[in-house]
Amino acid sequence: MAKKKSELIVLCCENSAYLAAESLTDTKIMQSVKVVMLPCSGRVEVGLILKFLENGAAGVLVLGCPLDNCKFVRGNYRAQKRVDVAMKALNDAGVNKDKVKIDFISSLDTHKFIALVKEMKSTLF
Amino acid sequence: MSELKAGSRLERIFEKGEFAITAELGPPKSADVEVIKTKAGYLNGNVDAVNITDNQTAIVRMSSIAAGYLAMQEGLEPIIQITCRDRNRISIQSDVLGAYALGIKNILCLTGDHQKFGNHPNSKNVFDMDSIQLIYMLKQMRDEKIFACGDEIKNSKKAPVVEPKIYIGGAANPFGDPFEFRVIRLAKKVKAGADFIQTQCIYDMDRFEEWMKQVRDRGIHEKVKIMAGVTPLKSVGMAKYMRDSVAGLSVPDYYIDRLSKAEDKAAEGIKICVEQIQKLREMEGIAGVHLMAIEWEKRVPEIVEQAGLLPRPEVNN
Amino acid sequence: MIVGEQKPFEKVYESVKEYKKVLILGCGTCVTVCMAGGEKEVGILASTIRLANKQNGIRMEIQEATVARQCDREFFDEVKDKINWADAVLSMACGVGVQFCSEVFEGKRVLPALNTRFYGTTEQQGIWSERCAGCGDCVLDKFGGICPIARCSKSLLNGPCGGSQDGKCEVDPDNIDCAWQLIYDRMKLLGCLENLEENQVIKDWSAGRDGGPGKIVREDMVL
Amino acid sequence: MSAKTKFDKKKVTLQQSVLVIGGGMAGIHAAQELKGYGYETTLVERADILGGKGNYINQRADYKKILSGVTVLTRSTLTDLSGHVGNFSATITTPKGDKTVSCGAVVLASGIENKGGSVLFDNENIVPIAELKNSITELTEAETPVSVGLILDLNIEETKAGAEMVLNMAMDLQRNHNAEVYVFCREIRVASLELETLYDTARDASVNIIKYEGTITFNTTGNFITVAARDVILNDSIAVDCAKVGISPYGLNVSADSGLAEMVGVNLDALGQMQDNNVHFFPGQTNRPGIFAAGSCRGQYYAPQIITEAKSTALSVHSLLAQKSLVVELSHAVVDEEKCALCLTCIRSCPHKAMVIDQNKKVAMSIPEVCRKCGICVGECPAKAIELPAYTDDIVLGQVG
Repeated sequence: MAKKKSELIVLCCENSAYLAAESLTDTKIMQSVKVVMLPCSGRVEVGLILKFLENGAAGVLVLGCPLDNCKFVRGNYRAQKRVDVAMKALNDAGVNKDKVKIDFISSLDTHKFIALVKEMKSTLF
Repeated sequence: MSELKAGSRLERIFEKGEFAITAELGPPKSADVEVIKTKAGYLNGNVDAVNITDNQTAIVRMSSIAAGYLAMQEGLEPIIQITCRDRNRISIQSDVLGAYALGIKNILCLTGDHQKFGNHPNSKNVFDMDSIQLIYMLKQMRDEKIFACGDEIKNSKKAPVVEPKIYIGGAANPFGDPFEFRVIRLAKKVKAGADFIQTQCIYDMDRFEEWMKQVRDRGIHEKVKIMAGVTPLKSVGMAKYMRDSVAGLSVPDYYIDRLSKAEDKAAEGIKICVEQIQKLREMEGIAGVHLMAIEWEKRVPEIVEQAGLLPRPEVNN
Repeated sequence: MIVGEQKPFEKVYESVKEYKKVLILGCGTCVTVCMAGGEKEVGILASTIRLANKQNGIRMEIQEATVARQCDREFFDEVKDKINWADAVLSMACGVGVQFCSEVFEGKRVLPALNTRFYGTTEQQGIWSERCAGCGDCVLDKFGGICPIARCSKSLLNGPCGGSQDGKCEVDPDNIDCAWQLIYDRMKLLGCLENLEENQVIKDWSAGRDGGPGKIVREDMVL
Repeated sequence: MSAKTKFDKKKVTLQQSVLVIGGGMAGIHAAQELKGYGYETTLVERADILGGKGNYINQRADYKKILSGVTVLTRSTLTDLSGHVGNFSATITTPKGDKTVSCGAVVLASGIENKGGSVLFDNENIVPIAELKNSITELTEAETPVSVGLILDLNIEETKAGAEMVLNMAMDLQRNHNAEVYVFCREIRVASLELETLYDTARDASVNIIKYEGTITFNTTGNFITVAARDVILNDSIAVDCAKVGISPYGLNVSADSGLAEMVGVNLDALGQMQDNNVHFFPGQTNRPGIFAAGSCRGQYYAPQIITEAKSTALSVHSLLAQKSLVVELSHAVVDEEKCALCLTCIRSCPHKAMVIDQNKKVAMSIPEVCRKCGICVGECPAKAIELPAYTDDIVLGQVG
């Protein structure tokens, strides 16, 4: 089957996770992974997450700044709530809700970034 | 003796200046008449009148009018409870006419527990009126001989007026919030036309006395017969349940202590109840006691006996 | 505003899954404000249905649109092509909008995606609560601006029942304030507690739902 | 990377003046510092005299000199604040009537309100733990109080960090200063191995650890404070006399002036402090650009720290205003007027108060110089009426091929 291989979308806050991702040297881990930059994890919307999945993404991993350390005070808390709603929607649709996940890392946490991506990939692929 | 409003036994007891005692009889959750007969057997001769509850706590039971009629056959005088939860003004007035026609002379007007607490929480409630408006409606029916709409109570233009002569009761909860509003609400019931009042069951005597003082300050006790509610505690569990789970009820810890230390919990519960009755009897403005022995009717005779309220006085009809 | 909330997804899906072309139609007024049926919710519901269709192997085309108000005829003009295209319209408006849409487009299947709950206010972001029961005969002047009909579980007009405890209603102490505690406190603040001693007579309910479906005709405004 | 569009720019002139609210220790030093940087500075104090709760002017007789050149308004309060970063307009109610002050930035140094039940200011022997810690390390053994009570979990359950600090401090006092130490806690958090070891070591060092429940009371008995509570382990009440009592600031049941915070649109955090914006990015700033906080209103109770912090807050103000003007890229959140139902969601949820009501059009709009382009409003808007031009849905979705 010549089907386009679906990808894990990682929605990254540009103040933390995106910087952590930029420091990656091992590119193998990034196979079938697409990093998407957001100004803040608070920009994430339920509809946006679902849209990525509808468009064929294998999963969506949202990475915000550590809780209580959002550049915009509470964007990451808001993102967490929205991810919860997206998970509920997936559940409703009969789709594995673990296709969506949120976690919080700092710009220095490249190792955590790798671990989270690895873990998510192992559940998805 | 002044002219009686309804001429019920309860009214005569009060008019004679006697300390009245009423009890409660919950109709069966079936069409089983025997339940009424058994319960009536415990109460007959030991109390002046018996409240017949109206689907209490919103659980379906035999109609209070039917059960009251049956109790009457057993020699009891019923006080029919009517709540505003299940019936609108049309239905209630119709039932009042019917009840009176069957010989029922006392009605206790209640708002009614919310259906959420009963066995049909999905039902629609009515609350066309509240208990105060219900009292007023009955008073208008009795004294002005008119229905709530203003029409005279007669079958046709030429027919005689036959109004239901009902002795009208109301309830009072001295312990609900806002506390300051409780006496106002009682006053409104009296203004609406209540002849007698039965209170929620009382454990916290100090708080009740505080409320009674407010009642006396307004002179309400001179306008209405106030019956204090008492409920014997069967067990420590029941006492704790009443304390923790019933809105507007506070059971002081010393009663719970007494019960837990007692060997025979039931006997201790009855002893406490008797002490309460004796204390209430001394209180100025209390005209009687309403004994709500919840599913414990068979112990009513000994409570009344120990409280020194037997035999019940004769009042001629 | 009219406050609604979405029906459980499975109920919505059950009602819509037999159709091949579905328009999900949001409403831009009350239900947008109460976050039940605005453009964002339209998108989320559309995506969820598409994902569910994929999962269940159902072929369905879905379009999305939101109009300013579904309770006025003119607003449907801009979406009439989409409505005509659809086998069924899944309306995310309140009950008024759903009915009006099906009235404007007779013969079109219009399905509700929301449960209409009450007339209420945004108590705070994300929390809405009932304030008015639409009884048709406003009594707020008598109760310090707090409605006992809408806010007392038993619509009592003469004071609190025995189920008022610590300012809460026994029907649901976590979520319902005792309206009569509120009224008492407000009247005390306004210095007119004595007004509460007045006996309120039995209410005329005929101006509200009990008088049959309501209708208002303003002769001067009729063109 | 996202598609980088070119945006127009807007220049916002920053007024070279600062308004400081509160004439306590923090306000005085912030004002002094700001004046030193050359800003026209107005200091507003609601009391008759400056000094605040710490009665600071008694300690600093030279405060007039400190504040020379600063306009000081006593018996005055801030009653309205409009405008945005760089251009605020404040209404100050003074005994001589209302006065309007224009300023580029505002420093809140309004102190704390006692919400009741706080014992901090009633007794000089009850102090924040941090203060106790610093003062004790400077003491000789002879000067060390004979008995010390350290109270945790007064109002809220505290963190492991608090427990760790208190246990370390208790051991230090017991071992090195020969004091009798009582640690009161509701639930000592020893959820990590290190902490558990520390707890055992403290016990071995004969630190008294009392697990209490219910309320804890403090009564003055001669030179001592009797600390009493119900001991869970003993299942009985316990009372100990302490010469000094240290309380964690979280136990103080105090809050920043919530009325002021609401008026100026500044968030209070869970502990009632004027919430810092992210301290790494914006030191000393509140959630509102151009509004800063210093002193106890932002949770600093320890005097020497208050002065240092007030100065660094002043430095933050300086680094903003010294730019003279802001060049703002017009990539701020844009509202679709047709779709906006003015549901107020964006206005309530914008962490920086950049969203306001456009009174003419009756829709929401964002203030370019305030908007930090985080996109939280975009995520919240139920009408999908808001876009962040650099991060529209299409741009975000388009980042995936």
